[in-house]
Amino acid sequence: MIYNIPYIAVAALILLGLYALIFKRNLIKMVIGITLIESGVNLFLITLGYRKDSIAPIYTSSPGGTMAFPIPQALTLTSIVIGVAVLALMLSLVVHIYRHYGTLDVKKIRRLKE
Amino acid sequence: MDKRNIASVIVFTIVAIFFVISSLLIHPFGMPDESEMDDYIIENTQEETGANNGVTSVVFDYRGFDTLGEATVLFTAVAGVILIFRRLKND
Amino acid sequence: MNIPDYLIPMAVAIPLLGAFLTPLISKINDKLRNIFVILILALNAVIVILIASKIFTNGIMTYVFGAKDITYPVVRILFEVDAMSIFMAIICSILVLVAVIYSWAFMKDNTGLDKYYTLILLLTAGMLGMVLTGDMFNFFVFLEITSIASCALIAFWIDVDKSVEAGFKYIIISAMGALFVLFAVAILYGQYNALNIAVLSNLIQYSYLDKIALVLLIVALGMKAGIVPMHMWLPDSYGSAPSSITVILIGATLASLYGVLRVIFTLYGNVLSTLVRFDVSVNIVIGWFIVALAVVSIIIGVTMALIQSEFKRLIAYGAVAEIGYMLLGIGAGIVALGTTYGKIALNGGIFHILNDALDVGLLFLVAGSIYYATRETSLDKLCGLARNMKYTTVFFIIGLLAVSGMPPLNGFASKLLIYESTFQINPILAIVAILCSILLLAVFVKVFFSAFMGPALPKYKHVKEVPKSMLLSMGIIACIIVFIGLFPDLIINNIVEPASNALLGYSEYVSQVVGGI
Amino acid sequence: MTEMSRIVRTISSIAFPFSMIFGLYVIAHGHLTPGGGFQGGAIVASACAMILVTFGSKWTITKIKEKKLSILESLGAISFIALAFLGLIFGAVFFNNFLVGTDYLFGVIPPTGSVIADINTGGLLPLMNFAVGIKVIAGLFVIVLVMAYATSSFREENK
Repeated sequence: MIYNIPYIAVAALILLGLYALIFKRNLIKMVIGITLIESGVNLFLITLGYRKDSIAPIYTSSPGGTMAFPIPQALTLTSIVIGVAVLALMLSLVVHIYRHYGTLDVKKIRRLKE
Repeated sequence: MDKRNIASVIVFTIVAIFFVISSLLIHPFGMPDESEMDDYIIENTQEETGANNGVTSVVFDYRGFDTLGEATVLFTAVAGVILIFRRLKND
Repeated sequence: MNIPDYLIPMAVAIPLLGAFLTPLISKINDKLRNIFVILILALNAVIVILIASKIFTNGIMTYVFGAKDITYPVVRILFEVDAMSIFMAIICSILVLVAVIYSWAFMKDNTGLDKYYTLILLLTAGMLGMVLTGDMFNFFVFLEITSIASCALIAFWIDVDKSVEAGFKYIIISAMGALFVLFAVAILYGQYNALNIAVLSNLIQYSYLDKIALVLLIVALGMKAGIVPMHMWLPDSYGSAPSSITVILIGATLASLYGVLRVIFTLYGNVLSTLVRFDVSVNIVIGWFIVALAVVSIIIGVTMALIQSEFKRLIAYGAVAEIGYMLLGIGAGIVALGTTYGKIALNGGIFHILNDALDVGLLFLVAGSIYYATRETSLDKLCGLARNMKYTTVFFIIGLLAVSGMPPLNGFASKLLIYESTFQINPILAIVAILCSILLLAVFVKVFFSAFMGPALPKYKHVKEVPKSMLLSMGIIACIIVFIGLFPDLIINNIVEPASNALLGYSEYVSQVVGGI
Repeated sequence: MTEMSRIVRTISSIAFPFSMIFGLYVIAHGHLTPGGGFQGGAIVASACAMILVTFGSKWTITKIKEKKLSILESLGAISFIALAFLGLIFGAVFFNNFLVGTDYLFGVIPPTGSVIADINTGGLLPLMNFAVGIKVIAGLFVIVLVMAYATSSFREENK
């Protein structure tokens, strides 16, 4: 059980993010929720690739020994950059929503009703 | 408004259960069951790609197309941000 | 004709290269840029059709990035293209080409057009990458490209508060969906240490984790495909985006639907056809689940369309109902897996993907033309437009007859297949489907009489017919609709049948990579 | 954004070249040590963002226009995809690392096992690192610059 602490951290991060996304009324907090979920998923990916007592998969002056998985690290790198891109777009839309409505409260800006 | 809240609570609970169960059921930390694909890369990165850094060899060689996609995502975001903050009237 | 293998990555690389070049070319001249974009997309359509001609005769093609052959274990990214993928690729490239031709006149007065065209090319690359790839993580990357590009394009009219809000809603939904997909990919990777769809499909055990991954993938991709109850974003984004973008968004939505199909039929194909749990085989459970979603989508789509007063939102709810029809056919095909009428249902569902894209696309283009001519979106204020806009009226009639499944147009051909096969499974399903189809016809006929017929209002006296490029693009789609309506068997036998065989023949898909199971 | 106090400006202009050099080092040694085009690009872009924060977006946008950065980004992306196309031309496969084992440019294959870093290894990878590095520097900086400039001009409109 003690070995699974990183996974518990993953679950906690994702749940916090989902909580912020679903129950918070402020748009910025919703954006923070998305980024929290994203960090949770990234942590999950990188955790999957760890082997006990392993070193980074780099041969330059390496001390030798088992190496951690390189693929999850590459995938996490990709996922982080994608997260930055999504975050930039979300924040620029939030700026525009604030310009139009003068508020960030999600209940006050629902103009797209039937 | 109450109905909406109840629905959100239900959705939250179901999704939460999914994530918690999957983080409990996956292999213990530091002891992956399968390692065929990653061992192949660790063994062959120097011969096949000439790079000492295994992660770079994955990023730019073995999964180079992903990196093209990733660069494209950044390009898309830049285009999107510039489009959103553009001037609306021609000078 | 000899068709080289390297055309497959070109289908994605050419739009990408075009997208990277567009900012430089628009420095020179705006007209040159428009021609350049149209040429790139036309070239891309030609490439897709060349690949298709080879695949419909020879079967699955694979392409390995960075090495000549597949090495084991499969570390490199593969493109694995079967008839279903190339079927979707054809739909996407037709829609994008039409939308770009339409944009020439439609978007002429706007600023920021260089980024607009760049994003269209990126969106094309994203959609084609989604449908052609054979790697789960690569699928996720292209899913993100598609959603980011379409989000920025939905919010194109940034001074309109509705479109900003729709764009924000869309990006939240798609970011969450993409993260679910990534989590599912991570679960599969952690268990089997593989990312390739064929390899994973060969290894999958249907453990608890696999079930969670399946549910996450279906929920996330279904959310992006606009299936009820996750359809909330769809009318907003379809209604608020420029019409040319809405047409491309249909392609993006269908690419997500393709993801659902690929996950069910190929990734879990092994499980679907063989596994029996608690005396009920898995395909019955998944199949009825999809049929239930489909019926709900049809009913909600049609009833919500009845009460809309805005033209594009009305068509968007019609699109939700049409997605329901596709799912009805596909779900019935999964329930009756292995029987002849199950095959017919699957054919009907897949054929309806093509027909829906064309019909709904045509209707959105008509709505855009009306907006272009009158600057009005509310149906209550439009009246008597048929006098001044003859061609547009004709196109609208074609679109409304096709979308509500009237003979002799293409919607009828696919809906007939769905009706007759679902009747075999449960007559109630067929009756609901037919009734909703009639209601959809009623909705659109009401629109037709209120907007196009009636007295000529003085404020629409000076309304002119839309420019030629817009008529041309609507004409292209209308011609394809009429052609498919006249010769449905030709399309079914040559394109739809191979696609449904490809979906069902998961063992072939797997053996292309794994080498015999 | 308005500019910050003189102390902050002086310190950041001293720190700027060092962070720039460090970022370029991370890009150049991407195939040998931890790092690569994305990471190094992010470091250089943060150095630029530091200048943006301390000197204000008004001043920065007079020094470098967002259109130029956008073109720089396109050039980085084009060179990256062009390297992929070179693989198709010389190695017959898209994304083929055809330089490995040719002894030209970066083509030397290092001995297996733990080795001292050799810069001329890796084939196409260092070149791709540079292409992606340029792209990421320009891309991240242009996002920050455009957002900062646009929000500060909105604020002025509201006043």
